[in-house]
Amino acid sequence: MESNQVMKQIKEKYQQVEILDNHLLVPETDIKAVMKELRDAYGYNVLSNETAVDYQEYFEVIYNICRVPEGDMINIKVKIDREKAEIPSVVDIWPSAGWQEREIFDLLGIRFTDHPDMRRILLEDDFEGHPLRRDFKWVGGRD
Amino acid sequence: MEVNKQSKEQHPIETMTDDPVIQEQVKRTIALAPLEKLLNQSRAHSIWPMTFGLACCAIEMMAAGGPRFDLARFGYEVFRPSPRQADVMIVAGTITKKMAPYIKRIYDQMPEPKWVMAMGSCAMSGGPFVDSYSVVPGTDKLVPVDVYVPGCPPRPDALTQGLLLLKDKIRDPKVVENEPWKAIK
Amino acid sequence: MFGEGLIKGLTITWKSLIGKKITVLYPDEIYSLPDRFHGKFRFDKDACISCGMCVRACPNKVITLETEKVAKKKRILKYEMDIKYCLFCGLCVESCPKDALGYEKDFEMCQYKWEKLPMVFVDEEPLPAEEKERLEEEAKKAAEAKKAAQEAAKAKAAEDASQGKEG
Amino acid sequence: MLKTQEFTLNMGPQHPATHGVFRLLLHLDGETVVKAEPIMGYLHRGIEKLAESRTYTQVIPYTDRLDYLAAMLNNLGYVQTVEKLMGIEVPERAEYVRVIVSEMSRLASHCLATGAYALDLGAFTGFMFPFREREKLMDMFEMICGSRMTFNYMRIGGVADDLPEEFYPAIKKFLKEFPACVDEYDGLITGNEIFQARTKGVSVLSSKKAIQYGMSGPVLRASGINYDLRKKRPYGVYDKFDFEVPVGENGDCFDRYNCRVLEMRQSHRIIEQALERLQELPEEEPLNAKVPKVIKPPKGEVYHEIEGAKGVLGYNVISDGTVNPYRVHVRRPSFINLSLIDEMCRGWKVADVVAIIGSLDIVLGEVDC
Amino acid sequence: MENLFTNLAGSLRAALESTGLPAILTDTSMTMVKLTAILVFILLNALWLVYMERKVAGYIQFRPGPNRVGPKGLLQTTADIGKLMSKEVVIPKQADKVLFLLAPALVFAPPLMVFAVVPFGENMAAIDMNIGLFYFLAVASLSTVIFWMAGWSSNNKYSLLGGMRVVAQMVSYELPLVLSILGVVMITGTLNISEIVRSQQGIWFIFAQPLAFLIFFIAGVAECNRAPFDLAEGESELVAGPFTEYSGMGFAMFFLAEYASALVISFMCAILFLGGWLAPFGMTFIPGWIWMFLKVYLVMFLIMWIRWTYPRIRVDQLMGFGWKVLVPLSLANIFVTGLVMKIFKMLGW
Repeated sequence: MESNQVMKQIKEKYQQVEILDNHLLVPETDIKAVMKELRDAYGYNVLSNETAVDYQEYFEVIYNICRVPEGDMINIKVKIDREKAEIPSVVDIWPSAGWQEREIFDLLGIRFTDHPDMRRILLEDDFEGHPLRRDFKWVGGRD
Repeated sequence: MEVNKQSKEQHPIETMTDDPVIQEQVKRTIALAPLEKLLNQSRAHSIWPMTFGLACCAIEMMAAGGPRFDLARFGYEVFRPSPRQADVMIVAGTITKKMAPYIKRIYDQMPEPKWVMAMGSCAMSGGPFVDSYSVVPGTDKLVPVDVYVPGCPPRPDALTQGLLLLKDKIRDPKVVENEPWKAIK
Repeated sequence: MFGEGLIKGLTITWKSLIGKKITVLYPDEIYSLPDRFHGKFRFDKDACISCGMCVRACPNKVITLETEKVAKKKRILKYEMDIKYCLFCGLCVESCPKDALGYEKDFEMCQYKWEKLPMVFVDEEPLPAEEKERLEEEAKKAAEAKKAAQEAAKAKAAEDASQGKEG
Repeated sequence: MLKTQEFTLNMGPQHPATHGVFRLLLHLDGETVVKAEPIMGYLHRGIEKLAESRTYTQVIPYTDRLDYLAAMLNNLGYVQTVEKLMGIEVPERAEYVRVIVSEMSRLASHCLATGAYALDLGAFTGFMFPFREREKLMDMFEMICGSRMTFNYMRIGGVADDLPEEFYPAIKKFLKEFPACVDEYDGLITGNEIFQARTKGVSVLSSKKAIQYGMSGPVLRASGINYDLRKKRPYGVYDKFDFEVPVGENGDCFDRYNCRVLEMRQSHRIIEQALERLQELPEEEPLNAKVPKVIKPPKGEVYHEIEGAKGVLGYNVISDGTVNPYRVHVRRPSFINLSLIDEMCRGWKVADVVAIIGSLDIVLGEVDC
Repeated sequence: MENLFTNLAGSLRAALESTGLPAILTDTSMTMVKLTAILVFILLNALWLVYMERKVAGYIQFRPGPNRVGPKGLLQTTADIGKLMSKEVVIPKQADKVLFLLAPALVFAPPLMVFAVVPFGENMAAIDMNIGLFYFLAVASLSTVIFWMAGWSSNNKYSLLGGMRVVAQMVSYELPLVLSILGVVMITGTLNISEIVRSQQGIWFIFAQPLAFLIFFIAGVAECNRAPFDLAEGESELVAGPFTEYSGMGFAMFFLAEYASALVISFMCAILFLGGWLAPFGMTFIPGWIWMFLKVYLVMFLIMWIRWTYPRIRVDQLMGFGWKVLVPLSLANIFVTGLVMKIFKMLGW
């Protein structure tokens, strides 16, 4: 089943979903439902990559999900408000999201609700601020 | 021999001589008696590096111990994992702020006389990642460094040249003043 | 049989025991470096037109270049490569239009002292003020002389043309 | 009353067997591991933040330093992503050169993985044999691009320089000798009963769990799943080569190790075929694509994956039309392959923890990015 | 040349007696001279073995090994020992000082005590005890306690684990070591080492008892903590085992004691199974003690060759291999030897 047919079917099912140039823009509210359906109904069994981007006014979380061993891939985006920075975690659907979400929290400060172990993973625990935000101030080491 | 932490006031040696090399050696509690000169010969010929690989330079350090650029010819191939038995700490790779306290602690755990070599741009000055938020810009912000080996990563022969420079420095601390020895004329 | 793999391991190490050694005896014999080797930098002061391409191409702002304008001709004051930040990636050498920057077949840059690490190729003082004026006049005189020579040549060319037409 | 107490051992950031600065806090009951808590970030240099203030070409040397054992594959992944973003069509000659150089980099990475694994289990000579091949590969890399490990060889639209003349005899000689060397590794390490006793059946990873936790590369294929991006989603010219994908049966440490050794033989076949095709190409075929001096991709976002040495290596490049990329995210296989270390170490001995970390073949430059 | 040393000793004894000292004094001074000679010989050998190991390791790995310090690298180990002597001795804070400093001092004692009874050639044993073999086994198992002292007293988790592993390993490999020697003792009927060597005149015991030799060799390698059984100081797991915390001369003593105990094992292999100073195929123009020396270095080379070829075995496999494989095999070997001796006695040989 080609990925754009899958996207069309998802669009009929969930109205607020839009299809950008090969991305599926899903609102925050029914992200869990879409993801669960992708995995169960369409057999997308691996969350290959999950990352987030800071667009100054809002955050955008990007999921790249693929089917092993067939190999086709579908990309899903979610826009979330910058201050609240809260999104339900997909760890219970794909366990591989566990560490990637911790890394996103560590570097961008997006909190994933009902994530089993929401702690920093790369930086030390008392590091203040989240580096990959565009408004992160730091002083380089060049003397 | 506990290294005593002098206060800011004048160290007696500074009144006696102003040669920086001698001051530094004395402050590192190494007596320059003739016996030391003899022991320095044996120290120079058996420098045991400590496996302290952080990043890409560690792979080149392993290659230096490998069959092609053999450190064993000089007797330096005994990479001791425990700081107690090591003489030189070759800092090979990027020092991050999370790793800095460990480097200082391991340096303190090494018995005197001990030396430090900064291998690669990252260890010397933070190198390619000097503008990053989590990188310590250089080993000499943490521990006194004896030999700098530039390169990113430096060739294993460059590391061998660094070790030979360290050998000359152990044998005669005054060699620091003039041009370092080079094999390629 | 249980020991079969173990015996095979021993035969392999026996062959390598009496096999050929592949060590490059570094201080006595130097490994022949290939031509594209990224090692010590070579800077050719006259070829450089101090356009600053290399300064912009470097990912880590390693090169500092200072120039001074004397009689409409740029003169390099300071060209310093701070190799303690260098990646040895070769983007600067690639970007130089005049091939003024290159590599030598030499990797031995170890130093004892922190201050001796940066490679300083050119380090001259800016010319004092009166020196600069003197050079300016010379340049102006040379420019007028050249212009005069050009008019003379044009005038001569115009004459030949007119003669050619009458003849 | 005799009471046993749990005992925490710190396989600290500076430890000979952890392939760099990776710390594992082991809660031990005697010798068996009760809980293994990984602590990382000791080599987190913030490459993604640095990439935001560099131009597209200046980011290439930074991708070398992610997985510094197979730097060419990192270059390939990043450069192909930006080409997809700009819609550049790379000519055939550059594609074949890229395939040869990437497969050589995969060989160098697998050589070191095999050697480091033997060293972790105590066979010091088993470490030296693959190093001999790795030195030959590094010599050839030095001929091609001037440095042994951090190549910075690929450019957007092609490669920095064509293959030099003295490279062809060197690669032919290497290709002739390589199969015999891999047989030597098999004889010395794979066939060794002590090595098999130390690795067979240790920390079996079921295929279901491997898929759930997003494993990839030799770790996934050792659990019996035939998933290799060069076959499943071919990129560049990989669909023109015929090679098999070695797949293990029971997903234990031995299979993860053996998959790498078998993959070395397959990479050897790919290089041979690519070299033939490269030399058949007509002379006037251009090396690189036409690329503007200053690279300014249109506004947009691309996520592109290739088969790295450790697993699926993905680059997510977002451009906002300026000269610097707006955001570069790297999907690092070592980081994701490591997420199951806690469950894989439970119930095994301290000596096995070393074997498990070695079999996952992690590189800390890539784990901490 | 054959009995160069015995004549030397004889003339020295004659010189001492001529000075009219009481008999008891000459005897003690004679044994003192013999023991110091042996001590010097063993220490020199330990130094030389370190150099030999690094050269053999180098040659196996396509690299020449130490060759720049002194002529062909011979002074490399002296430089190492010189440097280790001048290193600062670091005593961890909560370490048990007495045990911590006692362990390296004692670690050299058991291997050296064994050499008092080992014959280097035809009646060249310092003290020719008639229960020499029993003495060897008793003393050889002393070093277990010393490693455990080092492991326990340096108050470091890695050394504690290393110490426990050493005790487990040495205790469980003591048994096959003893049982495999029993076969030899049954054939010779005596515990006197020189007698054992003399009774190998006809046939070396390696051919009479091949299985016993194999078990003895494997148990001996495991006894002195050398690969593939070097669990105690397996670098990649336990950093440096019981002597992680030792620096300077403390570490040098452990470093050399390992080679001294390997020397003990190779001497015993040569004596019990390779016919000590008996020349093979009657080539007696080379003196006996040189043959002994060659056999010892052959076994030593075998130990080093094995170290640089095989990976390390795991703790529970080590125990399983020791108890489930070596002990039953050695018991079977004793049973078979008894049976064969019975048959030989019946046939009247």
